[in-house]
Amino acid sequence: MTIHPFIHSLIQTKLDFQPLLLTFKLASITSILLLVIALPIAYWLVFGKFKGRGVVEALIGMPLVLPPSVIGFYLLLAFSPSHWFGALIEDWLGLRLVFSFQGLVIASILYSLPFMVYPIRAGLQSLPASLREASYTLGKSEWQTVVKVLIPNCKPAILTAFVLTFAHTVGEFGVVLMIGGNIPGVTKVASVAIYNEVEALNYPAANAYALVLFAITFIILLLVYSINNRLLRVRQPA
Amino acid sequence: MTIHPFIHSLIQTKLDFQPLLLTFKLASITSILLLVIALPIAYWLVFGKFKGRGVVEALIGMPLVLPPSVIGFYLLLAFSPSHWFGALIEDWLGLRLVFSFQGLVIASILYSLPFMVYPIRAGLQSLPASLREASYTLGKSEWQTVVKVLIPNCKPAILTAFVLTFAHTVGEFGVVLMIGGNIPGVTKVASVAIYNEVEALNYPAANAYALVLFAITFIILLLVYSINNRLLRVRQPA
Amino acid sequence: SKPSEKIVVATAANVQYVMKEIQQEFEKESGKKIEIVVASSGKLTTQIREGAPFDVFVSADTKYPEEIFKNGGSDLKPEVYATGALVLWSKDIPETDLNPQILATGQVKKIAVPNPKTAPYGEAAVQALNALKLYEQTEKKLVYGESIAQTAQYITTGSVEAGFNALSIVLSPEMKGKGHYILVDSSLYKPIQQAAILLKHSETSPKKESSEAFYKFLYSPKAKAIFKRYGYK
Amino acid sequence: MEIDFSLPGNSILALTGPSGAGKTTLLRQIAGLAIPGSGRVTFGQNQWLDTANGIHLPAQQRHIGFIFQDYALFPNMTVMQNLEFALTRNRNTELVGHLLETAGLTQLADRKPHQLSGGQQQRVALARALVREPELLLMDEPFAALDPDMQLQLQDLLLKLRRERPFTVILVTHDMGEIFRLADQVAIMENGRLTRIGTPGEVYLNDKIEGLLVYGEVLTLERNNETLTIHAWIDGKIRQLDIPSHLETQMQPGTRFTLHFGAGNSEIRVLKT
Amino acid sequence: MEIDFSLPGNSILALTGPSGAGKTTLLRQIAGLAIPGSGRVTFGQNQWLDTANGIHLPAQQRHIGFIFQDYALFPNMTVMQNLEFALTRNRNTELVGHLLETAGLTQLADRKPHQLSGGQQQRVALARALVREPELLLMDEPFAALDPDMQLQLQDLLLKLRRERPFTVILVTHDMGEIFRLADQVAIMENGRLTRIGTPGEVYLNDKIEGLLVYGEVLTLERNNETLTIHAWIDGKIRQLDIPSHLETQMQPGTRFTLHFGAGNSEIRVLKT
Ligand SMILES: Nc1ncnc2c1ncn2[C@@H]1O[C@H](COP(=O)(O)OP(=O)(O)OP(=O)(O)O)[C@@H](O)[C@H]1O
Ligand SMILES: Nc1ncnc2c1ncn2[C@@H]1O[C@H](COP(=O)(O)OP(=O)(O)OP(=O)(O)O)[C@@H](O)[C@H]1O
Ligand SMILES: [Mg+2]
Ligand SMILES: [Mg+2]
Repeated sequence: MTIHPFIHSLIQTKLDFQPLLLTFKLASITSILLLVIALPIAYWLVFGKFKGRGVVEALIGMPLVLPPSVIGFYLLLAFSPSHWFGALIEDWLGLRLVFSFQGLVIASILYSLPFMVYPIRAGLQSLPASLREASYTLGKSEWQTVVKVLIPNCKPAILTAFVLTFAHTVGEFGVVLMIGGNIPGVTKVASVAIYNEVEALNYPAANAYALVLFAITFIILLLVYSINNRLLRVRQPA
Repeated sequence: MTIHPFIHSLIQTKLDFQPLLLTFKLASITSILLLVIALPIAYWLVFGKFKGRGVVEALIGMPLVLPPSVIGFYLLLAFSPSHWFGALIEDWLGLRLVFSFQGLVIASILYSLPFMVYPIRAGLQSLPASLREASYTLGKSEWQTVVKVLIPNCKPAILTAFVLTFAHTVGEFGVVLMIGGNIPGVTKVASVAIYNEVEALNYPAANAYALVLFAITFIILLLVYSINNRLLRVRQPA
Repeated sequence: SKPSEKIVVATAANVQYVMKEIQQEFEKESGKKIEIVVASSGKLTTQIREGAPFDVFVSADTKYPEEIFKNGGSDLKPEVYATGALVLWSKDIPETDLNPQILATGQVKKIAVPNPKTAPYGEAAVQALNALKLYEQTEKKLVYGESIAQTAQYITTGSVEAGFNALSIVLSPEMKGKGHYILVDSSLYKPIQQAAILLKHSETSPKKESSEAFYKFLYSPKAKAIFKRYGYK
Repeated sequence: MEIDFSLPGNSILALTGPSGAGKTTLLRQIAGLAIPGSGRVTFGQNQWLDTANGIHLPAQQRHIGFIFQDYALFPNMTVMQNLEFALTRNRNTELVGHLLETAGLTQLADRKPHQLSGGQQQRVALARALVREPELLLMDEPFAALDPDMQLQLQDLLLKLRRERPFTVILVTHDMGEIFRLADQVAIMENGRLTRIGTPGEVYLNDKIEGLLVYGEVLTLERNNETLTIHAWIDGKIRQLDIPSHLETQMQPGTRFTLHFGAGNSEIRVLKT
Repeated sequence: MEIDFSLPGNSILALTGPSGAGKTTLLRQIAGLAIPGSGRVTFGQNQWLDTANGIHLPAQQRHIGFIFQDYALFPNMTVMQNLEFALTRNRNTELVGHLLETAGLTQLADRKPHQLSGGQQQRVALARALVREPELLLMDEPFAALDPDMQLQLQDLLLKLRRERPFTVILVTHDMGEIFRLADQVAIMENGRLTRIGTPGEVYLNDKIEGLLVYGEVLTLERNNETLTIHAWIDGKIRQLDIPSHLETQMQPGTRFTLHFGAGNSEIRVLKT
């Protein structure tokens, strides 16, 4: 029996699973926190009364515009204890954001903000106004209306937002590399590990990492979409 | 009169505008082409009859999962003239995809695919089925229905998709750096220029580039969202 | 040993192959553990300035360590630990045909060099081309790799016909036997000096002593021999 | 819109008038879903809206029920959940079952709205609005998509519930039978104004028409033995009528005539042209 | 569902029955918007559906008009654009203006659907379905949200258009007046089956009645000395009729009846509810 050399080299590679675990931990925490943050922002963008919404809307998109490592650079400057912001956080919370997992989470949240906010905003915008009104006439508060009526009825949009954010955080490495400092077990996520292996010209290891990352995320997305398609089947009257 | 040193250094920096122009050219071409490509894909994902849609849906998300430079690496392998794919393209179209603007466009399209497809898919999914049916009973073809009815009625979703793609292409640099080769006027886009300046510890130049990129994109997004908000004001009966 | 007591060595990407061997040797000799963090010299410099928890910085040139020293990141001036050598490398052109002149011919459509702005080998490559009066003829063919590793990828994947690189890369186990190379005459470019710097530690730091030990080891004859095997002078 | 009216407590007002007159808008303003440029709305002792004094009680606090013209059922909830969502704490949970039963929805309790027919959706909307036991029920054509039996049944339900616990109803409708059957008061709205308001008898019976006159035009005439049969164009359609045989000469094709239903007898009168 | 019926060409069929009986579903199957498990649909010479032989003509090619229960207007287009969208090349563009005019929509031509009242939307849906001059018009409660005047006006429009160019109509309705005024045939659907089909007289009066049947609903009943006077909703108006006094017990408010114009005599018949 002959084995293709690519597969052979994959099998031979000893993978360090810590970066992979760290990646999915970071992606999960980021996506969940961001969902909590993005929902009120999106809601306010759609239903708020404030005039300057366009400005805020555009600002939210800004993290997309700069190369990740440059955002990482600016965040590094801001998070650093020699900057007032970093100093403040360190004084108040005893937390140093540079080269720490918490810092990665905050950076990922900032960086992925548009991925979460924009699709949810679009979803809320296309709900019929009467749903909200019906809930109000039933005496429900704005909060109950959002939680029980609006959010469940823009599931496809929220799902899209969540998937984009999750996958994007899995693949992100520019920001992470810059403010994380590539510290094993703390900030060395899979994407950075792959990057390192490629830089080290150690392709089999890079391939192996990429494959695992790919496979796990593929399975997650596949599950998500299969469930989604089952739940949200296009209405077909009997 | 004293000027803040940051502003002073900005003013003193002589900016090369070519990378900026190249960036917006790349982002525009990519976004427009991708819109054309993504619409049928999204349509098919929502209305198609094929069983394996979940798989395709998950696959489309995959470019998000790998670090850009790794995707760039795999694309480099595929595009290189010593690979059958690169050789084929070079033979047939006389086009070398590595280190060329065309190559960047193709890479950006692949890389940004999920940003365009997912939001449009969510938008189409939430349209009431009766709109499509009404158009059919009026004798309109599937094509006319898509163009005249479905697309105009999921504008918020399409706008979101377009903005995400555009901004993301502006900020993208991992893939571009890898397969572009940083050639001035051809593949040296603004994000790469900023990255280079940061690497060279030449912060004033990096800041200046970032600021210009930021400002232009901010204005574009602001315009887009202002127009959008005017057009798609939440329905408020008189 | 606990992670917090490990010496963290910030290593420029293009020295990482040698560093692995140096690490093994040092760990064997001293019994102390080393953690190697790899990134570009520019990134590492920025991070060090913002307080990254690194103990020693092994750079790919002299510019970045000096920058750190100037900013007060260390009490000791940086020192050169090795001098690199430039090679001309190609995947397909046989060694017998490989010489700088071929770059000007139609046989070579693209030439990869590391970005001369950030990578010392790129700077050296441009100097060499200028010295050979080939720069003007080849400028249009140049493509720039972000790092020495990326440039190596351009060459080994056949995306370019030829390119400049570091001897240490060509000799690394991962790249051995991939294509053909010749040494570029070292008189055509300024010596590619690579320096390291011992980063500041507080007097009470548990890692102060071991970091100093490692820093010293970098300049030991044992390390020199390893560097030599990888093509450094 | 210029509207000014008041309503005795616990009565039923039918709001009617041509399409686009502003009925839905008025209902929305009473509910607090739309805010008029200026005006006042008072319910019992409570000031709901007074633009002059900046008072504007949000819809949630008005304790109303509202049935939307497009039903506005929550697509994510089953029929049962739609009703349960409307329940306030400490409220009569038995009422939900009772309402489901009366509206003929028990079997459909686990369906989602998009799995229901139009009339079924309308019934859910009605039941949902009643769950909250509102003091004021605002209904926008609540029985329009229902068959006559179901209409009667639900109207009876409404009357029954009001007997058990009186509340006020404002109901938009185009159905005259409904107005006479349900309404204490009827208001006619035209072009954003209430042009008439009063009991159905006051509002409508002064305008009544005596008898029924139907216009027709003879198309063909045929004699079969004793009977005379015409085909005539009556009320937009071709109809076959048997007519008294002495009319043969008058009822030639092209003749216009009227049919008159009076006191037990129909008469045919030929129109002069 | 088990349905089997055929219809003479160019006639009007009213489809009625309780909420949830399957009327909308049947309409959708005829239109080609839903596909039954098995069955056949033929229109004139054309086979539209034959599941046994795998024939299934898409909705686009059936040359129908369809009025949805929820109107399904295109939110991105104005009223005018909604109608123009339905125009085929080489078609009568004047018809659009004519339809707008008759449906009372000329003033609203530049509005978007969400700026219209419920009844206005319904009229747009009707006009849009007629633009294409369909051979078969399928209507799901097309007049339900309209005031009586507008109902009469649009029913007249429908009849007028059919006079100019005959076409077949299947119409879902709950309005008995509409059935008697418009329908040649009426089909009652219950639980997915057609339980009865025939002329309105056959179906509702169990009588093969010829001639003119006018539908009414009693609003009030009054006895003055010998005479019995009713107010009834007949043909879109309130009318006062004197009726034979023996009908007193039967003609209570809410009773539905027909006036039959037969051989010189009018008859009142009470409908079973
Ligand atoms: N998507 C669906 N899934 C399951 N059942 C459905 C679905 N759509 C409709 N039904 C059911 O099919 C039956 C027939 O529905 P249909 O809409 O044809 O009724 P209808 O006669 O038009 O009633 P109405 O007069 O209330 O509009 C109803 O019992 C309804 O609940
Ligand atoms: N969002 C809007 N923008 C502008 N005009 C509107 C808007 N909504 C409704 N209108 C107009 O206001 C008027 C009153 O509408 P309303 O919905 O109150 O009518 P209605 O009496 O309920 O009619 P119907 O019986 O047809 O439902 C109509 O002429 C309508 O076109
Ligand atoms: Mg209305
Ligand atoms: Mg129906």
